[in-house]
Amino acid sequence: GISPVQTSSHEMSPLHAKFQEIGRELDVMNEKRERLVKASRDVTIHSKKVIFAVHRISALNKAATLEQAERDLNAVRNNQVTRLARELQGNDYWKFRRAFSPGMQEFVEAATTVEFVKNGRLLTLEELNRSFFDIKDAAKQPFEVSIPDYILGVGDLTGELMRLAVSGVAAGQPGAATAVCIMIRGLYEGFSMLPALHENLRDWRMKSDTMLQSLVKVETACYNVHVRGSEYPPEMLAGDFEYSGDDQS
Amino acid sequence: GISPVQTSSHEMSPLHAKFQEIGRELDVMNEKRERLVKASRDVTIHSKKVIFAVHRISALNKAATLEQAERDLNAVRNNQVTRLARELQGNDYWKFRRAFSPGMQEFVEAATTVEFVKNGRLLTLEELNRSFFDIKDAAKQPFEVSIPDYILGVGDLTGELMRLAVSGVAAGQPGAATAVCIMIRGLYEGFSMLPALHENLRDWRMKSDTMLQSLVKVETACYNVHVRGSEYPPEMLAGDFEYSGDDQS
Amino acid sequence: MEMQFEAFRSQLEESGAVRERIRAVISELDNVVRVMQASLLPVHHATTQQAAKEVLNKAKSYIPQLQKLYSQLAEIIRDRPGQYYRYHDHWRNQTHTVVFLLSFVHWLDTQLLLSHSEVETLLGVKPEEFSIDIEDYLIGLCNISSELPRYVVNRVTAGDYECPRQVSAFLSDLFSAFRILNLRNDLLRKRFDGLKYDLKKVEEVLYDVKIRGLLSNQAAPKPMES
Amino acid sequence: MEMQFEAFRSQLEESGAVRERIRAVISELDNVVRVMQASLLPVHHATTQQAAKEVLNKAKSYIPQLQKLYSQLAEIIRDRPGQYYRYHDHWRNQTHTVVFLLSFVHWLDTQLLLSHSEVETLLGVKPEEFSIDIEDYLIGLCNISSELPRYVVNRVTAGDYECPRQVSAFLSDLFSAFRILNLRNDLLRKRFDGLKYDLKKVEEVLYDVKIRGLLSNQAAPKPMES
Amino acid sequence: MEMQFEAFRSQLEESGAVRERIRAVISELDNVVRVMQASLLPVHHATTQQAAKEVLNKAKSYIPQLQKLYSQLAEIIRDRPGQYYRYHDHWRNQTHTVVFLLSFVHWLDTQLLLSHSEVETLLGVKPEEFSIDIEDYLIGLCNISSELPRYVVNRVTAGDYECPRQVSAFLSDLFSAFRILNLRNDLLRKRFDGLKYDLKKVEEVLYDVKIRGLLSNQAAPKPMES
Amino acid sequence: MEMQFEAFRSQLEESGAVRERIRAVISELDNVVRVMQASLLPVHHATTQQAAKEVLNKAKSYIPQLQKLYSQLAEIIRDRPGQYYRYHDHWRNQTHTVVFLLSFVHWLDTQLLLSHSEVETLLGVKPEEFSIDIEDYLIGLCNISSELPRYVVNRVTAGDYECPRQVSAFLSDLFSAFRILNLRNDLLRKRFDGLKYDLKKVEEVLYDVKIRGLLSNQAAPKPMES
Amino acid sequence: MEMQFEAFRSQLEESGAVRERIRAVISELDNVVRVMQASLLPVHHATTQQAAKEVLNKAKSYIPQLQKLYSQLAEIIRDRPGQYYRYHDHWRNQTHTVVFLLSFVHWLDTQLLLSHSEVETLLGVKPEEFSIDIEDYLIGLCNISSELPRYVVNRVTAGDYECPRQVSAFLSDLFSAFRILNLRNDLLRKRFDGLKYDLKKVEEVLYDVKIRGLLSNQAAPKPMES
Amino acid sequence: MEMQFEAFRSQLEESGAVRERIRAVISELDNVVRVMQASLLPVHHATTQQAAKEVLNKAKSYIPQLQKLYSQLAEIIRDRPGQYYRYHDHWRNQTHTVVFLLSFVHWLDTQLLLSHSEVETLLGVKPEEFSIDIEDYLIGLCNISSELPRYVVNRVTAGDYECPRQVSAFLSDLFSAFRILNLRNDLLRKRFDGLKYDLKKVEEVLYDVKIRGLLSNQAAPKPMES
Ligand SMILES: [Mn+2]
Ligand SMILES: [Mn+2]
Repeated sequence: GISPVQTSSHEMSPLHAKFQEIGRELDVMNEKRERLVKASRDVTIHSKKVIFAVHRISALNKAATLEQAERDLNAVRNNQVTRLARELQGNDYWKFRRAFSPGMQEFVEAATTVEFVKNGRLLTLEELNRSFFDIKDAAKQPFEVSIPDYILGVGDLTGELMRLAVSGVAAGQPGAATAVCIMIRGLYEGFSMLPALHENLRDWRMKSDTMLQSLVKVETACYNVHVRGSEYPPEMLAGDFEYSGDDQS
Repeated sequence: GISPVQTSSHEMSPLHAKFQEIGRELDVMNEKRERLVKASRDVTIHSKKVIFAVHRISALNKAATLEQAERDLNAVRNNQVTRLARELQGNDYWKFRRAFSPGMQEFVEAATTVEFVKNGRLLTLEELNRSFFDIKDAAKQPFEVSIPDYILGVGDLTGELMRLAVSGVAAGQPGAATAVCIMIRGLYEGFSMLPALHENLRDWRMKSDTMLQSLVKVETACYNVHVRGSEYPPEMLAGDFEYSGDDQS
Repeated sequence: MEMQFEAFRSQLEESGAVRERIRAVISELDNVVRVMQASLLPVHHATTQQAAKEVLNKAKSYIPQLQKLYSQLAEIIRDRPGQYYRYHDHWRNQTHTVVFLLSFVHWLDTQLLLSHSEVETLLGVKPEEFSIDIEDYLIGLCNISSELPRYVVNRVTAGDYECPRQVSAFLSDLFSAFRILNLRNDLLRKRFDGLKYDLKKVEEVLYDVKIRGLLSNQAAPKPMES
Repeated sequence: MEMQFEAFRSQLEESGAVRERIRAVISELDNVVRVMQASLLPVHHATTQQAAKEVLNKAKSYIPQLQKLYSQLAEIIRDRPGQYYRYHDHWRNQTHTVVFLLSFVHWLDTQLLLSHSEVETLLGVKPEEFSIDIEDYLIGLCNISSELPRYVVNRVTAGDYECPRQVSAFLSDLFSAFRILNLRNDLLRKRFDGLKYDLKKVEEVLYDVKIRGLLSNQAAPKPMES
Repeated sequence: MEMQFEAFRSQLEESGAVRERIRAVISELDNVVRVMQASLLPVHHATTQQAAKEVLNKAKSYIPQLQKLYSQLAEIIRDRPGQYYRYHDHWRNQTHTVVFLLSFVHWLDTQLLLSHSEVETLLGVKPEEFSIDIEDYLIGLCNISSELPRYVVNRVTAGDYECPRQVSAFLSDLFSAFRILNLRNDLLRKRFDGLKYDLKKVEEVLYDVKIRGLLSNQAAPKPMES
Repeated sequence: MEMQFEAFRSQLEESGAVRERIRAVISELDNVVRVMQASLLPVHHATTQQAAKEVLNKAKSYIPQLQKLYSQLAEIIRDRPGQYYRYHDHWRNQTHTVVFLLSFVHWLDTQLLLSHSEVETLLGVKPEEFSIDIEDYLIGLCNISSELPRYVVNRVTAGDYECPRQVSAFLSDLFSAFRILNLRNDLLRKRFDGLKYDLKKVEEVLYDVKIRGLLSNQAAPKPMES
Repeated sequence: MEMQFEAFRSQLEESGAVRERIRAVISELDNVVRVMQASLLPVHHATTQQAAKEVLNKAKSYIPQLQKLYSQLAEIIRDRPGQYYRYHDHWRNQTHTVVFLLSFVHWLDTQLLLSHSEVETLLGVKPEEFSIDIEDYLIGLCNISSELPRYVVNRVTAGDYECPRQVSAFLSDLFSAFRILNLRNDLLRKRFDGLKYDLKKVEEVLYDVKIRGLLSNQAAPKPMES
Repeated sequence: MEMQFEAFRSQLEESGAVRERIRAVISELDNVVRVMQASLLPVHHATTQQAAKEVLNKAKSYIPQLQKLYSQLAEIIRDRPGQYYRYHDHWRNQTHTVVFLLSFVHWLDTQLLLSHSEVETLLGVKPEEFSIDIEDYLIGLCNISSELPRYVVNRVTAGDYECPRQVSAFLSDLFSAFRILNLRNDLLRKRFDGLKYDLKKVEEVLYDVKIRGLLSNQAAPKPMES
């Protein structure tokens, strides 16, 4: 780093001495912010990769892929998130939140996506924070995901769920849409109860809208499967013809 | 990293094999882009520090501060810029330009600021690129600053010059404004001749406007000094009173 | 200082002139692409294999013009090594459509995917001189995907009940191939998201056909002109 | 899932209630700040030291009210350790003005800069509980700077020819102190850029006074009430 | 001058206080509306008439709270005759949603449109004191329209094939009714433009059901709880 | 200077007055267009040819009013040769809808496209005096295209299974015809891009009808009232 | 449903007609205001008291026209009790300028502030029928403030060295008076923030005049025409 | 249908070709204007009348190129009577700058306003063929106004103390002249609003010079080269 330079040859005035100190404080703060931004970008990149891996799951590789995804998530936790947490203590968390919030949101998105694909349920904030058990901040206090970051991450989760549902239907698993539909409905109804997130008003509005769009897309997918299936009574379909046939492998 | 997972147990189809390859290519590309963004952020941070150090220059510490600034600039060149350059070869330069352009612009701003304060002249692009003599890209070709980055960096230089002029006038060196005024005028007239930068149309327009504003500010400072000085003939000022008095040290 | 700006001016004007030359080529390319696309449209309603073949041949007859125009682009870039991506924005959109047209024609002919290097070969560009950007190629493929549901619907309306099976197999393969890629949140990912809906639509048509017993039992998909 | 959202709802509503409470405090703070600022205005036109002293005393009489309100803010935050910056936006603007008022009054009294910790002491906040953000403090100082040119002009108009020297010395010191800082391209840097113009304006007044021989030769600046 | 401004101060403070009181009511209204809307959402996937009825009852249970809040608004305005439109902006958005909720619930119950005066009756406001602005009422109706396509899709998925016919008839009537109005180029007109797409969407669902022979032949639409 | 500006004033006021007169005509035109469009809406749900005919006749009854208003526009422009395009923006939007209404009515009557010169004849304007801009005419045609999918869906719901074939043929022809044009990157091009989706939608309806065996085998499309 | 919408139509058309009538009045008001303002401009460069007086008289000669137009507005509103604020936006901007013109003229005449009720008297409106909104009045006053620095500069250039003292005293009073008000975060507050800069500018002119010994020692400001 | 569209194609292509030709001319015009403007910039700091004269001569040397390009525009339009305003948007912006440059040069030469018809004469266009739109001319004049404050500041810095008086008189006249016009709420009006600030700024410079006794007493402004 470049050390502050004095402006005159006189002995340092008390004012200057104070500002030297303030200057050091600001430098430390800005360097910390920069490190947090970088750590957050790393969390984002690695979390995105986990999400993509989940999208590659098929019936045949499901167990192995999920295991790998969990290992990868753990690696993000142990490396990038831990690095991030170690920068923070006391008031820092909310002071620098804008620097690392994007990464944490993406991590929430990844972790909840994996959990949904694995167990068909929503990973709660409490469970998520329990998984951070070993991660301590600079003051050795537990590091946690904030409610706004969790909520915004879960907001993005609906987009991934929607993709899973559509590709499920496209791949001949009409049931996929139904499970996702129930999940997104639950999320949307939960979201509807919440007051607007003051910390991220714009994101909040955008994500609420996107969420409804995703829900409508998935409901439409369910509708299509249903209407199509209703045309002929199920007994007609039995026997030699099986929907979600095997001719695509 | 997370390796792509196959979607079926069959032997890999030729299509899949090709996409595996494309996938690796995209991953490599995105990772490179990310490293460039980070290197660019580092170049920016360190260049900004050099600029701030220059703003701290006073008559008494000028030589030492400039020497330090040049050392710091060299350090940026040898570390961050070199790291950045090593990522690039062939078509990469223009392909990833948006990832590293902000840093290079800030470096141009810092280098030209230092040169102006030291020698009262504009560091040319050619000289700047000569100073990159030791820096080679991944194909061992010389690494250079592009004309758009140089021009946009010089655009920002005018802002710093304006600050130098105003604080010079404020610190009782009315001559400072005149030198800066001539420089910014030259830059503005030079800029006026140039066609719009297609690569950064919006930045270009914004910076042209800012430049004119800086010029007008500096001209107004010169005007104030002049009008104030014109009120009484210079002989009246000679002798016991000296403008830019000594009562502020 | 003035000298330097004078030099910049002439260099920037030179690069402006390059853009002007590229724009002229692109404007012609736009015309060819438009006419080629128009010539391919009737394939949706071609009632006989003969008719379809004629449509394809007509469409293919524009390829030499594409080659000529891409070689002009390549020539402009050749003198500016490393600056492909400086001017890339000018031909992006057209290249998406060109990739779409070439690979759609190829698929109609062979039921196979036209590879990235085959596109370059067809356009007569040498990758070391002027390559087709890989993301442009992928976006072009997504464009086929969005054309196929309409094609399938029209083919079935025209009584060709085998078509959905072929298209479904092809799209399904393409879809799982795309899933291999880690895409950023950009245009390509958005287009890829569309691919799912196209596949879904085609599967629905296949289902419609199956459920009505219109599908023959011969499992192997065959190219149209076989 | 529902239970979790129910819990979020109550927690977010709680934090909404916190905001509501803060807003109520801030609304009162706004009033006090406004009245205190209005009470300080006549200092620009005070013709005697006595009059100026009375103005300052009037202004200082609002400090207990500020203390009360900041202690209310502190109390709200005390129960939410680490969440100072979650709600910081609510009191930022007012704090800038508060710092300005306190340190302007202090400067008028003593010709000295009120330090960051003195601000906290005056407001009766304990840094470990509720500190004044350092950037807010610095922005508050820039606000004095932008008030001083007007003050100098009015003082000279009123016949006080020593004032420019004192202000110039003070601002010049403040300016070189600020130059020590590495500022980001944000509000604070913009405000600091303004400081230069203020200093320039004050120096011009000093020049005007000097050139007309209005300045006494006693070099040492003295506080107003000395 | 001072006396006059003293008078202004008290007038501005009075109107400021009115705004403050309205804001407090609106903030509570916001909460009730949000929870009421959330409580109505499950109607989209209620599987039995009984379940649907319970959802509706739950939603209706918030009406007394709405009445209380609107009567508070009315009371604030009552003492300021002629100032309804001075403060109108404060409750516009919430009123749009309130009208939507009330009339959606009413339509689900009866398949009939809730009239403007019925809205006022339900909210317990007296038109001569505090009327619901007609444009606010109409915007509220547009909100139902945008909810109905989703509702129809979900009902059909749940096996209710009559629903599209009822909704299509209702929306078609509503659309024609709106066509009578000469709308200015404002929010209402923009919202009305959306109505057309909603109707189209519902007609497409009706078509899907019809073409698959899922629609019974009995033409008369019947309310859900019949 | 003053004399010159005096002259400018009278010229600017004259052109301001022209705008005012045009605006008045357009405001009336807006009303007529709105009512005419409302009168045409029931064609979507007309159950008998008789009913459809009556709707068409009602819509046609507004044509004389259109003629009167366009002749007023023509008269305003007649005295200002060469200024048609100076004021063109004022009547653009309404003209799009007028072209849409006239040609939709014509198509319903005859299954034929209303030509550009027929539009001018119907509106009673003389091309040498006040012609309908070609791009406005084409945008009007795009508007029919975006109405037809809804029309087809409603006709099939009402049991008219021949309609999709007719509409598909018409739109397909229109689409190919548009393909001939070299459109600039403007509003018209954007509207034309929509045409593709309309055609696709209509082809899907045709497919639905065909695959369910609802389509008769007689190939020749016939006009509705034949 | 139709009957209800028929009623809405007539109500919306009625309010549309009201807007149309108001707009017509405002358009004329705009003209008068423009010409009145133009007539007042030369006051900046009037070299004699006689000349200044003539300018003021010319400006005042437009007041009857203002009265006529405001009485037309009042008449429109008179039949719609309680709807002043519904249409308030239409005349806001013009009223700001009207207040500015009237009170600037008054200040030039008397060096006194034109009170709110004097404005109403001058415009011939009865407060119980059509009052001038207080915030509009205050914004109009801010407009004087922003005109005065220019006026002072021009007066001093013309050799009137007393003017800055008068204006400074007036603005300083106005500024203190505004300080009493508790302004919301809106247009008025923004305009008031400008007042500070105007005062500063005027004080600087006063300073310039004072330091150069151009100011007479007689303290009492006198109205221009005395 | 095809024949009609064939005709449209040729018409659209013709108008596309016209646009292409205009664009080519404008692109060249853009270059000339840019270089001419850059060549005029040194007038701000020319230290001698000789130097200023040379700058003006250099700037004037570009006029023949302007003439050539405008005559090309005129020629393109000549064959299309009545279509000036169809393509007007293409040359608007450049024409604003051209008017600015010509009339600024003229003012520097003669201290007189270049009239609308003089602009046309200088550009060698015949009004009956290709006139310069009045609003474009007026916007060009506003551009001079925004250049003059900077010019005055620089002239005074160079020791020319008469300049502010001349410029102030010119701008004041121009401002009054504009006041006569009844401007629509458009670009021109917005630009005119800026004129007021320019005038104010110039008056402040005049004030600075006057108050410091730098202004000679001879009232009559004289052109620079006298
Ligand atoms: Mn995502
Ligand atoms: Mn900078």
